[in-house]
Amino acid sequence: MQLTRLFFDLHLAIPVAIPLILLPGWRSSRYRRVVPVLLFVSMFLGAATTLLSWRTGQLPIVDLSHLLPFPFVLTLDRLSSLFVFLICAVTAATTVFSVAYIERHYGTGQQAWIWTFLPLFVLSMVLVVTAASAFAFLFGWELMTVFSAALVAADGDSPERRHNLLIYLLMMHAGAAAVAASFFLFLPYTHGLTFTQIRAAGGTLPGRTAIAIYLLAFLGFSTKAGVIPLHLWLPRTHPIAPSPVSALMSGVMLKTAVYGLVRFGFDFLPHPAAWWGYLVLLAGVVSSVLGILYALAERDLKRLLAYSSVENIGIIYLGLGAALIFQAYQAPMWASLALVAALAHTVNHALFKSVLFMGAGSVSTTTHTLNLDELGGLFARMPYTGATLLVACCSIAGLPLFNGFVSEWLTFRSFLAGATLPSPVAQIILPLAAGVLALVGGLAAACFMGLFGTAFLGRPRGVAAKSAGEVPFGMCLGTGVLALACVAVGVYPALLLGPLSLVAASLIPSGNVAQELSLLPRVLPILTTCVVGILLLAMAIPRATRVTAIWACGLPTLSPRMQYTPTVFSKPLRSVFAAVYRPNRKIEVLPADQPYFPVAVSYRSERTTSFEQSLYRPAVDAIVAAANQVRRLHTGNVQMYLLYIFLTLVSLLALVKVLR
Amino acid sequence: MTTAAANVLQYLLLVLGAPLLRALIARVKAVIQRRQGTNLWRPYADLLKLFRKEDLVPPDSSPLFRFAPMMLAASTFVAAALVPTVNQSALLAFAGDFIVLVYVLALGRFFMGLGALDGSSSFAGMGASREAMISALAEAPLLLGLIAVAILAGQGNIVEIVRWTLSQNFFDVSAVHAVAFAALAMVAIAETGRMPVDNPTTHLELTMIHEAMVLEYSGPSLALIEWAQAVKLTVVLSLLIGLFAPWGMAANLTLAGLALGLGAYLLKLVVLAIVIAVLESSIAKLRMYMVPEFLGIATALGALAVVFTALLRR
Amino acid sequence: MVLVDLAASKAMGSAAVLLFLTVLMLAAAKRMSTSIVAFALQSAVLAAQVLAVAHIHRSTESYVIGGLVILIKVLGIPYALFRLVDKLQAPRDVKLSLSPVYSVFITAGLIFLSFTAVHTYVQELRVSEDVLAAAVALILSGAFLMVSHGKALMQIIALLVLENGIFLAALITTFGMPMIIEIGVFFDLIMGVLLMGVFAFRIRDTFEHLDVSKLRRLRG
Amino acid sequence: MVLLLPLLIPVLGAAVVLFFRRGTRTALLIGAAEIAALSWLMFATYRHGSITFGRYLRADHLTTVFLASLCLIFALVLVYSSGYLRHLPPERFSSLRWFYALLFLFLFTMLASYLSSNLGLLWIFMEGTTLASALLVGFYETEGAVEAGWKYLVVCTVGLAFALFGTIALYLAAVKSGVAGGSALDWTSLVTAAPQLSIMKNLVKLAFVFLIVGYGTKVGFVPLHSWLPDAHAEAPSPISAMLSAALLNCAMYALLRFDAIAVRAIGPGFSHHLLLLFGGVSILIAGLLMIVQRDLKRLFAYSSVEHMGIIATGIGLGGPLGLYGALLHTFNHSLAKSVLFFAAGNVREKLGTLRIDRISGMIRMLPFTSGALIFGGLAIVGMPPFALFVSEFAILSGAFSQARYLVAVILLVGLTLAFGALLFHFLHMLGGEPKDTPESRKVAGTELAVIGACAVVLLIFGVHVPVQFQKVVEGAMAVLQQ
Repeated sequence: MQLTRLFFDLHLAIPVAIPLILLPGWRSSRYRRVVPVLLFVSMFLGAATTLLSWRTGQLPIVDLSHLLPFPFVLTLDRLSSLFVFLICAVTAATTVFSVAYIERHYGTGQQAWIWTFLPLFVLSMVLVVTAASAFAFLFGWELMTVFSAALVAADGDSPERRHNLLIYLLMMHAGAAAVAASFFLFLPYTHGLTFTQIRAAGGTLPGRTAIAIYLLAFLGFSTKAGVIPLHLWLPRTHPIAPSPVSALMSGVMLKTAVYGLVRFGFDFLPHPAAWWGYLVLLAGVVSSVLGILYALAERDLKRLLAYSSVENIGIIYLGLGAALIFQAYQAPMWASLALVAALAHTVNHALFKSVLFMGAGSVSTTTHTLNLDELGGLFARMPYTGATLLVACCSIAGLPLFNGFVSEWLTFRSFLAGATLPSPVAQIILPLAAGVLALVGGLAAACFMGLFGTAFLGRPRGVAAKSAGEVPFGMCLGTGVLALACVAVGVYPALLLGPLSLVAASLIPSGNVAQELSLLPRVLPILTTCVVGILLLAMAIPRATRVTAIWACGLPTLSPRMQYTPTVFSKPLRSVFAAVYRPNRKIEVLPADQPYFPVAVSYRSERTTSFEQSLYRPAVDAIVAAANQVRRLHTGNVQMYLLYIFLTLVSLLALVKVLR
Repeated sequence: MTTAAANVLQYLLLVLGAPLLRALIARVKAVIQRRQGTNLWRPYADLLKLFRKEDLVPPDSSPLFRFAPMMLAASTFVAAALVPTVNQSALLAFAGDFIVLVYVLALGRFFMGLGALDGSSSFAGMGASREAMISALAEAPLLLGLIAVAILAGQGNIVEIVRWTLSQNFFDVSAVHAVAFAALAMVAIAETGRMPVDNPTTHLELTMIHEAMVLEYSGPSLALIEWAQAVKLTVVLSLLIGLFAPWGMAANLTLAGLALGLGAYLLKLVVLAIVIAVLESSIAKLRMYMVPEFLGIATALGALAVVFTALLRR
Repeated sequence: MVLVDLAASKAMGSAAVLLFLTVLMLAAAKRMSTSIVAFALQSAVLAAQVLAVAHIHRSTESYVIGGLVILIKVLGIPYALFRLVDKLQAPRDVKLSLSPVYSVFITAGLIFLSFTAVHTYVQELRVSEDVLAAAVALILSGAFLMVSHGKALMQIIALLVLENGIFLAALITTFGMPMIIEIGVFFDLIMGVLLMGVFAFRIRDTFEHLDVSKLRRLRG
Repeated sequence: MVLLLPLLIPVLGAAVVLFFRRGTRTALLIGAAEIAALSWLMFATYRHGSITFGRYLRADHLTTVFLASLCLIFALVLVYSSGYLRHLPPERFSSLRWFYALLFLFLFTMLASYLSSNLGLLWIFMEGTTLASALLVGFYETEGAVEAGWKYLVVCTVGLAFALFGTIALYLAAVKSGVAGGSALDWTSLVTAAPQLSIMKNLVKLAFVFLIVGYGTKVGFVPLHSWLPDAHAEAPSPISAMLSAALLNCAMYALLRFDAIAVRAIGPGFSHHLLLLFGGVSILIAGLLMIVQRDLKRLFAYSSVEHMGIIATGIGLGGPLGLYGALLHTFNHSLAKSVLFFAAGNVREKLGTLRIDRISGMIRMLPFTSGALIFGGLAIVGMPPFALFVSEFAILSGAFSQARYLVAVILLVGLTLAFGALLFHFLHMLGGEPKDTPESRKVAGTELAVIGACAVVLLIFGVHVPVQFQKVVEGAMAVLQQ
C-alpha cells in the first residue's frame, strides 16, 4: 500500500516538477535531455501503480481538500486504473518516439516549449481519469484543453491555424460548460460533489433531472469525443499538432470523453432509460459511417487519420449505446459484454491510432510531406516503420490476428444478443446496427488498404518519397512497441479481456460474461497457429524469382505517375456515396480552344458538404449580429446615457409599484 | 478419433477438390455454349505447371508482393476448416463462428489488394480499387444475412446453426431463410467474382476486377492465388449448402452415413455449379457502377431478413 | 415674532408654487443667464424653506444649513456660473434639443406625474403633499433638463436642480439630515461644480465649443 | 488611531507630493508608509474582528476583504506607474506630481468610504471618488480623455445623486420606525434596528431601488455602465487598473452594506432579485459587446462589467456558496484585471496603439507582454489553475444548489461568450506577421515585477486559499448574514 501510494505521488509530482527543471535551462539542451527520461519514469511509475493497486485491490487516494475550499480527491478504482494504465503506456511509447522526432523537427525554443507542456498535458489527462470529485475533474478537464492547445500552437502559426485553434478552444470550452452543468445538476440533491456523494444521490434523482444530467453529459463528452456533428474541431486540430501530440490527442485524449460517458452512464446514473442508449447508438452510427466516408475522401495523411478517429469513436459509441440499452432492459450480462466491447475498442484504438499518427510523423520526417498523392514505395525504403504501420492498418481494418478484430467481434456479438431482448424495437435495431458496423468495417478496410497500398507500396510518386530513408531507432522503437501490443492482443485476447471483464464487473456487478468472453481467447491462438503454419508451408515452396518490367500494353515504360493514386483508388466508393460528399468536380483541358489535342488536363473534385457552413456559421453570425445591435445602443451621446439611467430608474419604480 | 479423421478427410476433400469445381463450371458452360470444353483435370495440370515456373516480380516492389498470395492462401485454407461439408462438424468446428469466418476471408482479400497495389501497375491498382469497393459493400449484406440465420438458430457457431437447421422440419422453411438465402447468394456471387458482378474468364482489361488484380502475378504465386480462389468458391458454396440445405449431412459417423452425406454434398455442389454456369452463360456482366446497386439490393434483403426475425417470433 | 411665524408658515405654504414656477422658467429659458437666475431663485425659495423649518423646530443646526444654502446656492454658485459664462465666452443661448414649448409642456406633465407619484407616500410620511410633489418635480425636471440640454453649463445647472430636489425632499421629510452629512454633501456639491467648470474649460480648449452632445468620439 | 493613520497619510502625502517637481521617489515612500499603515490596520482588524474610531470610522472583516485587494492593487499601481510614467512632460495639470497627488486623493476617498461606518459619509466619499478620479481619467488632455472625463463625471454624479436620495429615504424609514436621528445612518445601529424597518416596507423598497441604480451606476451594471468603457479606455493604464480593480469593488461594497440592511428589513426576496436582474443583464450584454470591441482597453472594460455582473449574481444568490464566491471573486478579479491593464499599458507604450485590428504578431515582437496577456486572459476567463476558477466554481455551485437554473445558464453562456471574445481578439493580436517593429523590446523592471507578482498571487490563490484569508472571508460573510 505504502509503495503504491509512493509511486502514485511520484507519478503525479514529476510532471509538475519538469517545467521547474526546464525553467533555468530553457535554452540548454542538457536540461532538455533529462525531461524525456523523467517523463518516462513517471509513466512507468503510473503503470506500476495501477498494476499494484489492481493486484492488491487497494485504492491509493490523494486528498488535497485541505488546500482548497472544494474537495479535491484523486483515486484509482478499476475504471480509472484502466485508463491511467492506457495513458501511461501510450505516453511512454510516445515519449520514446518523441525524443528523436522533436529533436529533428523543432528549434530550441519550440523544443523547450513542447517538453514543458507535454508532461503537463499528460498529467491533466491523468487528473481527469483519476478525479474523485467534480472539482478535481473539471480542474483537469479545463487544464487538458489549455495544455493541448498550447502544444498545438507550438507547431507554427498561420491564419487558418489560428482559426482552427479558435474553433478548438471554443468548442472545448462550450463542452466543458455542459459537463460542468451536468455535474452541478446533482447539487440540489447532495451536500457536495465528491463522487461518493454523487453516487449516493444518483439513484434517487427525479426522472427529469436525471435526463437533463445525462443529456448535458452526453453533449459535453461528445464534443470532446468529436462525435459528428460536434466533430468540427477534431479534423482541424489533430493534423496541425506535432505528431506525438496528435497521437496522444487522438489516442488518449478522446478516450477521456469515453471515460466520462461511462462514469455517468454506468456509475452515477444507475437506471438509464432505453432511449439514452438509442441516442448514443444513433450518434455512433452517424459518426462512424460519415467519419470513415470523410476519411476515404481525404488526401492528407493526418487529416485522414483524424477522420478515422471520428469513425472509431463512433464504433465505441455503438458499443456504449448497446450497453445502455441492455442495462435499460435489465440484461446485465449482455450489458457488460457490450461495455467490455466498447472499452476494448477504446484500448485498441488508443494503441493502433497512436502508431498510425506516429508513423505519419516518421513519414513526414523523411519525406517532409503528408500528401498521399506524392508518396509511394516507402515500405522498401523504411521497412520497420512500414511494418509497424502495416500492423496498425490491419488492426484498424478489424482483421483477425490483430487487435481491432477482437473489439469488433465483441461489438457484433453484443448486437447479436439484442435479438434476445423483450422489446421488438431492440430486436430490430440492434442487429441492424451490426449491419452498419459491418459496412463501416468494410469501408475502413478499403480506406486503409488504399492508405498503405498507395503510400508504402508501389513506386514512389515524388522526389520526396524516392529519397526517403528509415527514421532513427528511437522512433521505430516507439511505434514498434505499440504495434507489438496490437499483435499480442490480437493473437492472445485474454491479455485485454481479463482486466476488462473485471472493470465491467465493477460497474455492472450482476453481469457475468466469462463464458461469452472465453471464445476468442480459445479461437484466436489456434487460428493464428494455423495461418502461420500454412504461411510457412507456402514459403517452403521452392521458387526462383526474376525481376521483370510490368505489363505495359506494349508501351516502352510506365512512369510512376501512371500508378493508381489514393484519389483514384477511393474514386469508386466516392462515386457510390456521392450524395454524402456532393462533390463539385472541375475538369480543365488546356489549351481550351482545342479540346481534342490537350496539352494538360487537370481534374479537381472537392467535398461541398460541411457542417461548419451549414450549422455553425449561421449560429455565429446570429450572435455577432446581435452584438452589433446592442453596440448600436451605445451612441456616444451623454444625454442618451443619462436617459438610460432615468429610464432604468423609472421602469424599476414602476415594476416595484406593480409588483406591490 | 474417428470424428477427427472424418473432419480431416472432409477438409482435404474440400481443399484438394476445389479446383475440380471450377473446371466443372467451365465445362458446363462450354457445353451450354456448344464448345468442346476442357478436360476436368486441367486445373490441376495448370497448378503443377505454375508451381514449377519461376516467379516474375516487378521492379522496386516490396517483399509484400510475394507475401500477399501466401496470406490469401493461408486465410482461405483456414476458412475452409471452419465450414462443415459432409459431416456435421468441421476441423475447427469450435472456432466456426460466422463472424470469424467472414473476417478470415477478409484478411486474405486485404493482403491481396495490397499485393496488387505493390505491383505498381495501373491495371492491378484498378482491380484492387474495384475489389475494395465490392468487398466493402458486400460486407454488410453478408453479415446481415448470416445474422438473420444465426438469430433464428440462436447461436453464432456455423456447425451449431447447421445442426439446428437439420433439427427443423424440411418444409417449414421460414421467410427469413428465403430472404437471407437470396441475400447471401447475391453476396456469394460478388465475393467469388462470378457473373454478373465480375467475369472470371475475361481478357478485356477495363471490365476486369479480380483478374486485373492478379495481372502481375505468375508462377507459384499465381498458382496459390488460383487455388485459393477455387477453395474460396467452394467454401462459400458449402456455406450456403450448410446453412440452407444441409439435409443428408452425416449425423453419425457410420460408413453409410458418411457415404450418404458425401453423395448429398457432391450432388448439391454439382447442382449449384450447373446453376452458376447457366447464369453466367445466359446473362451479361453488369456495368461497373451497377454493381453497387446489385449489392444494395442484397443489403436491403439482408436487412429485411433481420427485421423478419424480429417479426416472425411474435 | 408673530410676523416671523406668519412668514414661516407662508414660506411653507407658498414654497411649492414658487418652485413649480422656477422649474417652468428653467424649462422655457432660452438664455444661459435666465436659467442661472431661475436656479438662484429656486435656491432662495429653498433657503426660505430651510429657515422656516429651523424656526418652527427651533433647531440651530437648521439655521446653519439655511445660512449655507444662501451662501452657496443663492450667491456662490450662481456667481461662479456667471463668471464661467463670460470666462468661457460661450454663446449665451442654451442649446435645446427640442423647442421650449414642448419642454414646458413636458415639464408640466412631470409636475403632474410627481403629484401622482408622491400620492401613496404622503399619508405614510405625514408631510404636505404639494411640497413633496415639488421636490419630486425638481428631481424629475432636473433629469429632464439634463437629457434635453446639450450644453455643458446647462447640464451643470440641471444637475444642481436635481440636487435641490433631493435636498428639499430630505428637508421636508426628515427636517434635515445630521449636520456633518449635510456639510459633506455641500462640500461635494462645491467640488463637483468646480470640477465641472474645469472640464468645461478643457472641453472648450480641446473642441472649441461647449456642446457636449457633439462629444461622440467614444462609442460602441 | 489605527483607523485614522491610513486616512491621514494619503491626504498629507498628496499635499507633500505637490511640492516636488517630479515626486516619484517621494510618492513611493509615502505609498510604502501608507501600505504599512494599511497592513497594520488589516492585521488589527483580523485580530479583533472589528474596530471603531469615534462615531464615524469603523472596520470589520468585510472591510478587510476589500482593503486587502485595494492595498495590493494600490501598491502594484504605484510601482507600475513609477516605471510607466517615466517620461511625462511636466505640464499644468497633467504632470507627475499632480498625478501622484490625485492618486493619493483617490486612494483616500476609497479608503474613507471603506472605513466610514456612517452611510451618509459613505455616500459623500463615494462622490469624492468620482471627483478625485475624474481628473485622473482626463489626465492626458487628449480629446478622448476630456470627453471620457466629462461623461464619467456627469453620469456618475447623476447616478450618485439618486444614491443620495436612496440614502435619505432609508434614513427617513429608519427615523420613522423609531431609530434615533443621530444614529439612523450608522451601519451597525441600522443593521441591529433593521427588523423594525419592516413597517416602512414600501419606503425601504423605494430606497433600495434608488440605491441600486445609484451605486449600480458606479459599479457599472448594464444599462448604467455607459461611462465605464470610455473612462477605462481613455485613462492612463495604471488608472484604468485602479478604476477596474478598486473603484468598482468600492461601489459593490456599498451595495453589499445596503443589501445586508434591506435583507434584514424586508427579507432577501427584493434586493436579491434586483441584484440577480442587474447581474444577469450585465453578464449577457457585456459578453456580447466584448465580441465586437475594437479597442483593447474597452474590451477589458466590458470584461469588468461582466465580472461585476458575476459578483452581483453571487451576492444575489446569497447563501454560503454564492456570497463566498462573490467575495473571493472581487479579490481575484481585481488581480487578474490589473494584470491585463498593465499588459495593455505595455502594448500602448511599445506599439503606440490599442486598436486590436492594428496589432498583430505581438508574440514575436513583445514576448513578455504577450505572455502577460495570455496569462491574464486565462485567469480572467476562469481557467484553472488560476484563482477565478475557484470563485466561479463557487458561484456556479451556489446557483445550481439553489436550483436557480436560469441564473446558472446565464452565467455559463456569459462565460463562454466572454471566453470566445477574448480568445478571438487575442489570437488576432498575438499571431500573424508583425505590422511594425516597436522602438524597444525591453520591459521596465517595475512592470515585470508587478505583473509577475500578480501572476504569482493568482496562481497561489488558484491552488490554495490561505487559511487567514479564508477566515477573513468567513468573518465577512458572518458580518453580512449573522
